[in-house]
Parts: sequence; structure tokens; C-alpha cells
Amino acid sequence: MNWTRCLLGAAGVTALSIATVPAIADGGSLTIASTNVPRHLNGAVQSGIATAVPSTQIFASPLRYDENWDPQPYLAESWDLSEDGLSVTLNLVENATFHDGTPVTSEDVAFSIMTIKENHPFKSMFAPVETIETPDEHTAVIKLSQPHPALLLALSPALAPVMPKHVFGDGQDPKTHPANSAPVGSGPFMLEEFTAGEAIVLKRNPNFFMDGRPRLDEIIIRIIKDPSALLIAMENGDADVYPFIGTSQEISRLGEVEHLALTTEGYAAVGPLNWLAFNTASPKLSDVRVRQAIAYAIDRDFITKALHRGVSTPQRGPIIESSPFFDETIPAYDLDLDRARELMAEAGFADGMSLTIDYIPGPKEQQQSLAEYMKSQLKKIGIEVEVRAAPDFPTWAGRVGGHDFELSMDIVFNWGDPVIGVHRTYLSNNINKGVIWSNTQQYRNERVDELLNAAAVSIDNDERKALYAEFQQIVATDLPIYWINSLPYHTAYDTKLENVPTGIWGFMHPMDLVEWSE
Amino acid sequence: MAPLLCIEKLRVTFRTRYGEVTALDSISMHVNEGETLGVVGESGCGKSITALATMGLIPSPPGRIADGSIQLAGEELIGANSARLRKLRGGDIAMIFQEPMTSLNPVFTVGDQIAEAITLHQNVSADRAFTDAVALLDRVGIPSPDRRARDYPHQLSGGMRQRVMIAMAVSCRPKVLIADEPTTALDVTVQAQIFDLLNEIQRDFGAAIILITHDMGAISEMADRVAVMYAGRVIEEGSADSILDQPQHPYARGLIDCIPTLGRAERTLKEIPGVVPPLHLLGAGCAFAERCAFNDRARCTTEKPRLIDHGHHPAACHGVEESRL
Amino acid sequence: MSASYLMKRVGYGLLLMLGVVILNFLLIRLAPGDPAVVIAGEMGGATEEMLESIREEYGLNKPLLTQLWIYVSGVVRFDLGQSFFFNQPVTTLIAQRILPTILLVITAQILSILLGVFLGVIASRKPGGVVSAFVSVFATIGYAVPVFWTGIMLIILFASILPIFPVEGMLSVKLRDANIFVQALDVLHHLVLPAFTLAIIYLAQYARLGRASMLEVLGSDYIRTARAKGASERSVLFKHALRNAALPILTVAGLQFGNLISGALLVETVFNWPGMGRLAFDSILRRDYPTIMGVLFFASFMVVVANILTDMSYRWADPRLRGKS
Amino acid sequence: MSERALNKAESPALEAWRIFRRNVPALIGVVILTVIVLATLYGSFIYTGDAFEIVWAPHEPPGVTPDFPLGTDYLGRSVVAGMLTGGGPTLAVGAAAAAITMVIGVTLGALAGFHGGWVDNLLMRITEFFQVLPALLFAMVLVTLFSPSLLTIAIAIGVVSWPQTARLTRAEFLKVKELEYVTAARAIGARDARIIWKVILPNAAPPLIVSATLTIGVAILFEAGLSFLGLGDPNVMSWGLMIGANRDYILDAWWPVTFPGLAIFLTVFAVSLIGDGLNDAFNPKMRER
Repeated sequence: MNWTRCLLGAAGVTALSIATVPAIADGGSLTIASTNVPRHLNGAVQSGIATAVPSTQIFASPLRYDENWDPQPYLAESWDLSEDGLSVTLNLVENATFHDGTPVTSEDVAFSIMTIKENHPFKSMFAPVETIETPDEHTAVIKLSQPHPALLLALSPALAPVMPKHVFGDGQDPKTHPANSAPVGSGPFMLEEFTAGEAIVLKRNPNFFMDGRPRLDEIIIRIIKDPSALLIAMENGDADVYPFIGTSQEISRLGEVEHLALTTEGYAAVGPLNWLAFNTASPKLSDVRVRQAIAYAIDRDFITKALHRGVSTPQRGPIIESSPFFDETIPAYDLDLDRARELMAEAGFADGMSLTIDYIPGPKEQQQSLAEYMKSQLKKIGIEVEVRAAPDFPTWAGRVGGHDFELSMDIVFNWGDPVIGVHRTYLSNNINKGVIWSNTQQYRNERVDELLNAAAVSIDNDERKALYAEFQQIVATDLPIYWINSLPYHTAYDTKLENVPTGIWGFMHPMDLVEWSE
Repeated sequence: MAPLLCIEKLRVTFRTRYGEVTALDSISMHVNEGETLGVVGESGCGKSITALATMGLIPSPPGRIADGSIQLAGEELIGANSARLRKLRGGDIAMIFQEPMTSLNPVFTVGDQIAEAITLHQNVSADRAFTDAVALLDRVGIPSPDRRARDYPHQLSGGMRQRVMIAMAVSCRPKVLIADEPTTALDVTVQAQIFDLLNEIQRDFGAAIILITHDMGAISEMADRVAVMYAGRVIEEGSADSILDQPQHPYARGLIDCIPTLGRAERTLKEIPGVVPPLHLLGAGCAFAERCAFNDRARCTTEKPRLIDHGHHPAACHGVEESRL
Repeated sequence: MSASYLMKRVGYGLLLMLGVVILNFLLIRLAPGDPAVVIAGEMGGATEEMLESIREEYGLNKPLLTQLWIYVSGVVRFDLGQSFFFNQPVTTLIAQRILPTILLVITAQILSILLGVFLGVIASRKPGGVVSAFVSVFATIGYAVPVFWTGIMLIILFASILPIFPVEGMLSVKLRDANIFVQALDVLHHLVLPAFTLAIIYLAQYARLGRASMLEVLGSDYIRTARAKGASERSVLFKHALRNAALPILTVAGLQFGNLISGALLVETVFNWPGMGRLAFDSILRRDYPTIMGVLFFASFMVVVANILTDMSYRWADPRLRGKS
Repeated sequence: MSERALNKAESPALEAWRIFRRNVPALIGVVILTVIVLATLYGSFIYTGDAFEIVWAPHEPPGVTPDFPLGTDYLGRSVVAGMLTGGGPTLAVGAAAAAITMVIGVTLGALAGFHGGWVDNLLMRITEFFQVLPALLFAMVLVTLFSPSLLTIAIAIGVVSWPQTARLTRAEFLKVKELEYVTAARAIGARDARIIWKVILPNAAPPLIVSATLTIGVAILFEAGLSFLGLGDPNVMSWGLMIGANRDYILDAWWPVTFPGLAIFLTVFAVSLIGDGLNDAFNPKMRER
């Protein structure tokens, strides 16, 4: 009897890390359901939403953003951009401390940004940063080699977690630092327990530098990879919030649950695009007319309305349509099978051709279903498509990253500023064999390179807009990619929950204002 | 005085894939107090079924006692309730089986197995029962019974195991002891010891013994009276002397001719040709007819002979009946 | 059960484990594909310098034999390396999950043996009866149903139609701060469906095996002996017969343990049970080779331990094997 | 009937067949399996399309549209088409894996049983080693490492399943090799290989045939399990793949999961009925069990 109890007890501890915790105070506990498995909890050396959600709770960053793309004070209570755009001064709050009690200093900020520059896969975020000067404990001056319009956005919680130098700066490789799985930050919540692949338990940081925050006592992120199990957990209240919902099935089902509300807010900065990539180095696809023909043969409206049952929105270009940089006037390639056949004939493929298409295993509605749709649709213009399923993500990533593909479905995020998430896909110097989400289409256009490089150093928004407009016109003609839709990210949350994060970063943002209503 | 155990017109049938088969066909036999009844016959003739029926251990289904009566000291056993039968089994009637190697449960010590028989029938403590079991082991001639009682069956020789079986059987001083081929599986030298032991036991405990065997030698050594069985019927019955000296039925004669005697060692042993026919193929006539050297009359194949006394002792044979033999 | 025999078994088990370690290592290192690319991919993309530093970090650029030596000597210290994906020690990941798996597997094992044997015993009493026929049919069905499909069907049933058992997870989040008894109950509540799903295949097999084994034992001589001494039917079935009939079940239970772990892998996946099997499955999809190797190692280790325990209990249960090696 | 049976000496095979054909469950098994095999063989004539093709709206319930009597799956693919075309690979992998299992198992078991001594010792240690590895997990690793295709799956299943067959074969060989005719064959100087294949194997065959039959069932379940986990050949429709792919949507659509599961169940059920029937036929005395 006794051992059973022990075993059960121990098993319980293992599953969800009970630990003897003082009773929950008034703030209450919030359970977030997630299908995304974070490798670790440090967003400084790991991209992706899985890490960003817990990382932004644990780590504070110099700035945070509201829902209007406007920067707000966070660790930096104010900031100044120099006239020439080559330096940014951050004035840090004085009362911020890390969870271990040590104060947050400019040293930590400098260390963090330089570490991110070295180790984060988004090289363009801090590439122009040359040095960071720390004239005093609470002032950090970022010196740039060239103006960097994405800098302020890159100082967001999701991209620039401020790490304690005394923990992460001990000489170990930051990418594999043990503290990545047991991080110490200065954010509103502290890590209580991390069961990799299962659950993350975060506790209220009582010494958080922003007064009266956080409101919640506890955040539990439960990883449930099985969609049915996740839906059941949401329906019966075992989880309170489910962000990044990506399928029409889940959206329609959770929409009917009485105690839950749905929103599409909170994904503006993510800019999740679903597209069809062409391997422009493939002889069959090197002719732009073939790519255009394929574009004309695909019915974007049918995809968003029928296949996605109206939950996703059409996307015509490389920059998410909700972004101020999006150019409305680019060609849309509305369904036109005759035009498609003409183009095929012009390109010398009047008799048709055969192609393969890959897709990311997992998000079936976005990827597999569209690949299968392409197969039947492209048959109409004489293209025999073989769908190449991959058993797992690494297999797919190996094929596409290794340029061993013809057509492939893909999902790529904008990550706020085009410099971070868009440039990488089109710059010819980012054709990087073996690296997924580089310019795997092997698209080369000198003018595009020029435009993007110019946009990357311009701090004049209107100028950037113009540069991006021309860029969009060119790529929409060259069509290294046929953009289809943006992912239908929704958030389902308990209606008793207040201040659900709906800013541009959504849940990749400190949840210090989230609270339960009475 | 009424016999101690009396079997009357017992009929036992078995359901097989060939239909309902009669394994015992109206057999009758009895045994008196202190007496030894030998039941002889080849394998498959129904000896063991008779024993099992007496113990109330006919496996059912497929077996079934169709008719007849078995009385122990005047008490009818057929149809008695199972609790009463259990009380009698191992108590008033005990049985020793042919295969001492397999008749003991391999996972319990022999002492425990004997003690179990004792506790089942006597109101004694487990300790006391075990002490008694050791005493019984001593009684049946097992050396250092204290130690042996804690042995498992596989640690004992065949003869020792049979002694254990005997100890278990007599543990509750049964009135009737059925010994079903108790020595068949044993060495010849051990056989004699076991028979001696059975004789001693009978003397000490006063039990009636039903000795089931195919060995006429054993009969001549042990039995007071004999019943000869063939194909589910008793075909000859009488005192041991009478049957050994003057067997009537050709089958009984055949059996007796099979006994090797020192004096006749030079003569070839006679063998009864053929085998016992499968029960489901028994026809209307004498079951022995096919193997009988004297089956020339029509009745032999059309009519079952009845067990009738023709002078010496009862026998069931048309030939004997017609005094032709 | 001699200590030296146990030592021998343990030594042999260790040798098997060494084999497992070497085989895993070679399989994964000799397989096509560059692990560094996998790790880099998990980090969100990589350059050639990054790949180099990863190879350095994980020791992937050392000669194969050196890597093997490093791995084996690590295993001896229970260090199974770092997970490619989680960047945590594999032992940590497994330690977080091994208890739920053991809980699931042991519960299913006990459930299937107890229920299966019980059904088997009942069925064996009347080999031609309704229960017996049911057990036969059920056994064949239970054997033929894919375990993951049973699980899914149960989820469909219990998720919406009959919501009395939770269909996912192991502990309700809301009970994180409840006392240990409430939590234990909640875990048991969550355990019902996974354990039953996993048990059902083996339950069927044990029922079938139990029935066959009981029938064989019930036909044996020592059962007849037990009956002949007047033992009650219950004592015959559950004391005399079951103890013997349990031996083959024990053997099979030991052999089945590996299959049970395989089955647990599917069941954990279906019911979102936070165990090792799901870790293995997820790791395979992520090509997280050190973790896969670690789980294989631990699973094999569990099988070896289970085999030793089976062996020991077998020798305990069957006195004929004691003292032999 | 019974008299004939008794009087006429029958070959064991004939005797077995006589018993088998009176075994109702086994005959039911034969009928079910025949129907399934015919359906998978000729199903493609009924449904000429590609089972991967999207032909209708997703999650159409069964029995609503006559063209899709079993409904459609999450992509709008016909479940009937998947059932008909998915059976072939499932059965093929099952049979191939069983064949591989038998070849490895019988060869090693025969060598061990026949030669005894250190050969036996070595082979049995290897067998034990493979039995220590949890089969499904090991098969998953093998399939992943060598990328899933029907062939690698069949090989992986074979590689993890042979130990039981090897043990059985060894046991049979140990039993049979002591019999007179083996001694006789040795006496006339037959070569070992000849004795193994021509003398012992035919006499040890019945339990091996039964085991082979049951192995097919196990292999089918195995393939289904792998496909369910997404480790089947993703480009080949199979019942397991259907279950695995549609699992995410069971709360909304039960049919794309239920029907393939039933098909797997019925197939394995039929195979094991036949296996049991064969077992009874070869061991008439064991009939009661």
C-alpha cells in the first residue's frame, strides 16, 4: 500500500512537478496549452514561438511593443536615437533585478545583445551592432556600423532577452548553456519547474520592477501534442488559453465552447506566411513563365475559403498584408487557367511536365492539404505532380535546405520587421545550402539585393516603404515563391480572463497584465 | 453381513466425438471388510473408470453415471451431494494411483500434501497434521521422515513417492482403499515392497482393498477375490484361487497364460492376439469375439453374453454357457 | 535460489546491456545523415561554422571508436549524453518520465494477469461452456485489435459520449496543489483507460493461456489426487491447479514484458501519457539520437530486470528448479 | 465416416486437412481473409483513382454521398478508396515481414537445434539479445535510420520478430532430431544440410506453419503501429497511415479512423483463426484446449 502511494506520488511529481508549493494567493493560476515543444527557455539563442512564449515571461528586454507597433519602455525607461541613426542610447530603469536578486545593469544588456548577435539564427537583427558602450550602470549605448531600422523592434522581449552576465557569461557556449533550461531573468515570472516536452511552470516574480505586476501568481504551459487531447483539455477547463491555433477544425470547435472566446489579435508581428516555394535552380522551374503559369493555375480564394474553411486570409506578397510595408498593387495571379496554359506553351512545356512537391509534415491543413490540392489543380495545365511526403520534419528540412526539391510548401514568419524575417528569403548572399529558411529557392536578382540592402539601412519609413514597394513588384513578377495565405492564428481563452495579450507580439510578450476577473 | 462396498449394475457413459460411448456396461462387484478384491483386465477395459466412479471422480462432462448404484456400508453414493462425497473421499474411501511420479503436486512438499489430507478430514491444527504426516511417512517406511516431509516430490524416488501416496491414502484410516495399478510404474524389486506395505497396512488398519491391476502375478499374491473386466464389462468373477486355477472365459485364460512362472520359463509366453476394441466400435455381440479362438457360433457376434455361474464361478461367455469349452 | 545464480544472471544481464549500448551506438552513428545538421536545424538554421562548433560540442568529429568509448564509459556512470533537441542530459529527460511508464506498464501487467488468469480459470472449469467460448473468442479478438485503435475508440467513447474517465494526461493541472491522496486518486483515474487499453491484448492472451494451462493441469494426476483426498473444488482450482498453471503464465509474462513496453509506447502516444514511450516517439521524429538511444537503453534495461525477476520468481514458484543453475 | 477414418491410413497432411475443414472458426477466418484479399486485389478496379487524391469536401460522414459510402477524411479523400488501396501494402508488408521472420528464425533455430554445442550457445545468446530490445521501439529506430519504405519496414519487422521463431524451431529440431529416421538418415551418411532440410524440417513443419501464420498477423499489427506513428512509407496508402493521419480529428470524424482499424482487426482476426485452426488440425489431441 505504502509503496503504491509513493509510486503514485512520485509519478505525479514527475508529470507535472508538484513540489510543495504554498497555496495560491489571489492572482490565481493560468494554464496555457501549447502544441509547440520548446528545446529550452532562452530566446536569446533560439528562434521560434515555442521558446519565445516562456522566454518572454522569464526575461525582460529593453523595450516592449503595444498593439500599434509603438515601442514602450521596459527595462529601458527611455531611449534616444542619434541623428545619424548610428547610435541608440538606452536609459535603464534602476530598480530592476534578476530573479537571483542581482541588479540588472547596462553590462548585462551589452552582454545579452552581443551574445544574441553571435548566436541567434536571425543574423540580420543585430548584424550592424558594432559595440555597446556602458558609460554607467544604467546607460547602454548601442553603436551601429550603419543605420538599422529594425533595431528597436529587435529589442522586443521575443528577440532580445536580457540575460544576467554573471550566469550566462561564464565562458560556456551560450547555445548549449545549461542555464538555457533553468534560466534566470528579470521578467515578471520565474521558472519553477521545466519538464522538457511536458510542462513549464512559472511563478510570480515578487520583485518585478514594474509596480503591481504581474497580476497572476502562476503560469503553467502544458505541452499537448495531440490535437484531440488538447481540445478536450480546453473544453473541460484543464487549460485556460490556447494561442497559435492553426486549424479550422480547432477554431470552429473551440468557437462553440461556451466559456471560451476566440481572437485573431496578437499575431501582427509574427507574420506567418504559408507559401509554395519554387526551386528556381531547377531546369524545369528556372523559366519565370512556368512559375507564373503555376501561380495562375492555383486558386488562392478556393484555398482560403474552401480548404481552410474561411479561417485564413489570402496573402499576395512577401510582406504580410497587415504590415504597413505591404504594397497593395502587386500582381495577384488570380485563377486563370487559359493564361496558365499559354505561359506553359510559351515556356516550351505545351506537352506538360512532371514535378515533385514536398510539404512540412505536421500542419496538415496548411501544408499537406495544399500539396494534394496542387497535384490535382496543376494537372489541369499539364503538370503531373508527385507529392513527396516526409516522415518527419528533419527529413523535409534536409530536402529543402539541401536544395533537393522542385516545389515545396513552406511556412515562414516575417518576425516583425522585413529586415528580420523577409530579407533572408530573397537575398542572393543568403543562398546557404543546408540551412533551412535561408534563400532555399536560390533566387538571384541584383536589383532585389540592392533594394533590400538599402531598406536595411534606411531609417526613413517613407523611403523604406518605397524600396519595399519596388522589391515587392519585382519578386511578385519573378515569383521565386507563390504566396498563398497567412496562417489563421487564433487564440482561444477563458472569457473570465482579462487583458489577454493582443499586442503585435501576442503571447511572445510579458503577460504581466493578464488577470482573472471576479 | 452386507458387503462393505457394493457396486450394482453401474453404467458409465462418455460423450465423445463419435457420440455417447458406454465405458462401463452394467457392472456389479463388491468387496467385504478386510478383504482384497482384485480387478484385472487390459488397459482400457474400464478398471480405472470403476475406481473413479467409486470415488465420485468421473470427469463430467464428458463422463456421466447413467445408471446403477454404489453403496458404502449401506450408504448410496450415486447422487449423494458433493459435500458428503468430499467428506467420504480421502476419509472413508481412499485411492492410490498408478503414477506416483505425477500424482503428487510438484509445488508442495510431501509433508504438506499428506497434512492437507489430514486437515481436510480431521479437526486438527496444521502443526498437528504435519506431525501426523511425519509419523505416517515413518509408518510407510520412509527413512528420516522428518527431513523427507519437507522435500518436494521431485526429490524422491518413484518407490518413495508411492509410499507417500500410500501414507496420504491411509492418513484418515479409510474403510476402502482403492489401489489403481500401484506398482506398474515401479521397479520389480520395489513392487514387492509396495505390496508388502499394502498387506501390512491392511492388517494394521483393517481396510478393504480394491487392487486394480493387469498383472495376474499381483493378483495371485494379494487378492482374495477377483473380478476380470473386458471392454467395460465384468466377464468373470470369483475367488482368486478359483479363477487362477480354473479360468472360464477365454480372455481370463489368456490373461493367466500370460503369467510368467519360473517353472515354465522355457515355454513361450502366450499372448492374446489383437487389442481391446475401441468402445465406440462395440457391436451387438461379445466384445471379445474378434480376438477369441472360439468365436464360431453366431451368438458370439449378435448377442452379448451374460455373467452366469456355470459351476466354478460366474463367467460371461456363450461358449462356457454352452459348455463347449 | 542461490546467490551465485543471481550473480550469474545479473552478470549476464549486464553483458546484454553492453551489447545493447554498442548496437545502438553503431546503428545511429553509421546511419546516413549528419547529426550536426539535425542539431543545427533545431536551433533554427545553421552556418558551416555553427555545424563545426556543434560537432566539436557533441564530440561528433572524433573517431568512431573514441566516440563509442566515450559513450560506453558515460553509460557506466549513467550519463547517456546530451539530448540534441532539449540540450539537457538524456538521463534527466528519462528520469522525468520513467515512473509514469513503469506505473502504466506494471498496472497493465497486473491487470492483465489477474483478470486474464481469472477468466482463464473460470473458462477451464467447463471447457465446452459459454464462458469458455467467450474467453476463446475474446482472446482472439483481443489479440487481433491494434492497441492504438482500441485507445482511439475508447477516447471517442469517453471523450464525448460517456465522459467518466479522463482521456488525456496523467494529472489534472487544477490538482497541482492538492494533497497527495487526491493526486494519487486523480492519477489512478487518469490511468484507467491507458492501462485497460494496454492490458486488453495481454489480458486476452493470459486468459487463453490460463485456460489452456489450467485445462492441462486439471487433467493431471495430482489434481485427481487432490480430489481423491476430498479437497474442495475451490481448493483444487485455486490452490492445487493454479499454482502449477501459473508457471507457464509466469514465463510468458516475463517474455511479454518487452512487448508491453512496445505497447506502452503506442498507448502513451494515444493518451498523451507523460512517459518514456512518448519521449521515444517524439525523439524519433526529431532525430534526437542520444535520446532515442537512451530510451532504448532504459527500455532494454527494464526488460533485462524484468527477465531476471521473472526467472527468480519462477524458481521460487517451481521447486523443481531450485538449486539448479 | 468414422469407420473409414479409422481403417484407412491417412497422411498427416490429409488428416490435418480433414480436421481443418470441419473447424468452423477457421473456415470463417478463411472466408474473411479471402474477401479482404480479393477486395485489396481487385479494389483498384472498382476505385481507379489515387487514394491520395482529394475528391470531395473534408469530413463527409459515411452514407451521405453514394460515391463515398464510408465518407471522406480530413483532406476530402475517399475513405473507401483508402480502404481498398491501403490493404495491399498492409498485407504485402505483413506477408513479407513474416517471410523474413521465418527465414531468419528457421535458419538460426535450425542451426542451433541441429548442431547444438557452441553453435547453439552462440545463436541462443544472440536470440536473447534481440529479445531484450523492445521490438516496436527497435523497429522504429531501424525504420527511421534507413528511411521508411515498404521494404525497410518489412525488413525492420522481420529483424525484430525472428527470435521467437528461432526458439520454436530450435525446440522442434531438438525434439525431432532424436527420432529414429533422423538417426537412420545419419547412418546412411546423409549430409547435414540434407538432414536439416529434407529430413528434420518437414517433420518439424506443422508448428512452424502455425507460427508463420500467426507471425503474419503480428507483422500486420506491427506495420499498422508503425504507420500509425507516422513511420510508415508516407507515400503509400495503408490502413495504419489512415488511422495515424486522421487521429488528430477523431473528435469531429470517427469514420476515417474506425474503418481502417476494423479492417486491420478483421484481417488479423481471420489470420489468427486460421492459425488456431491449423494448430488444432496438426495437434488433434490438443483440440480441447
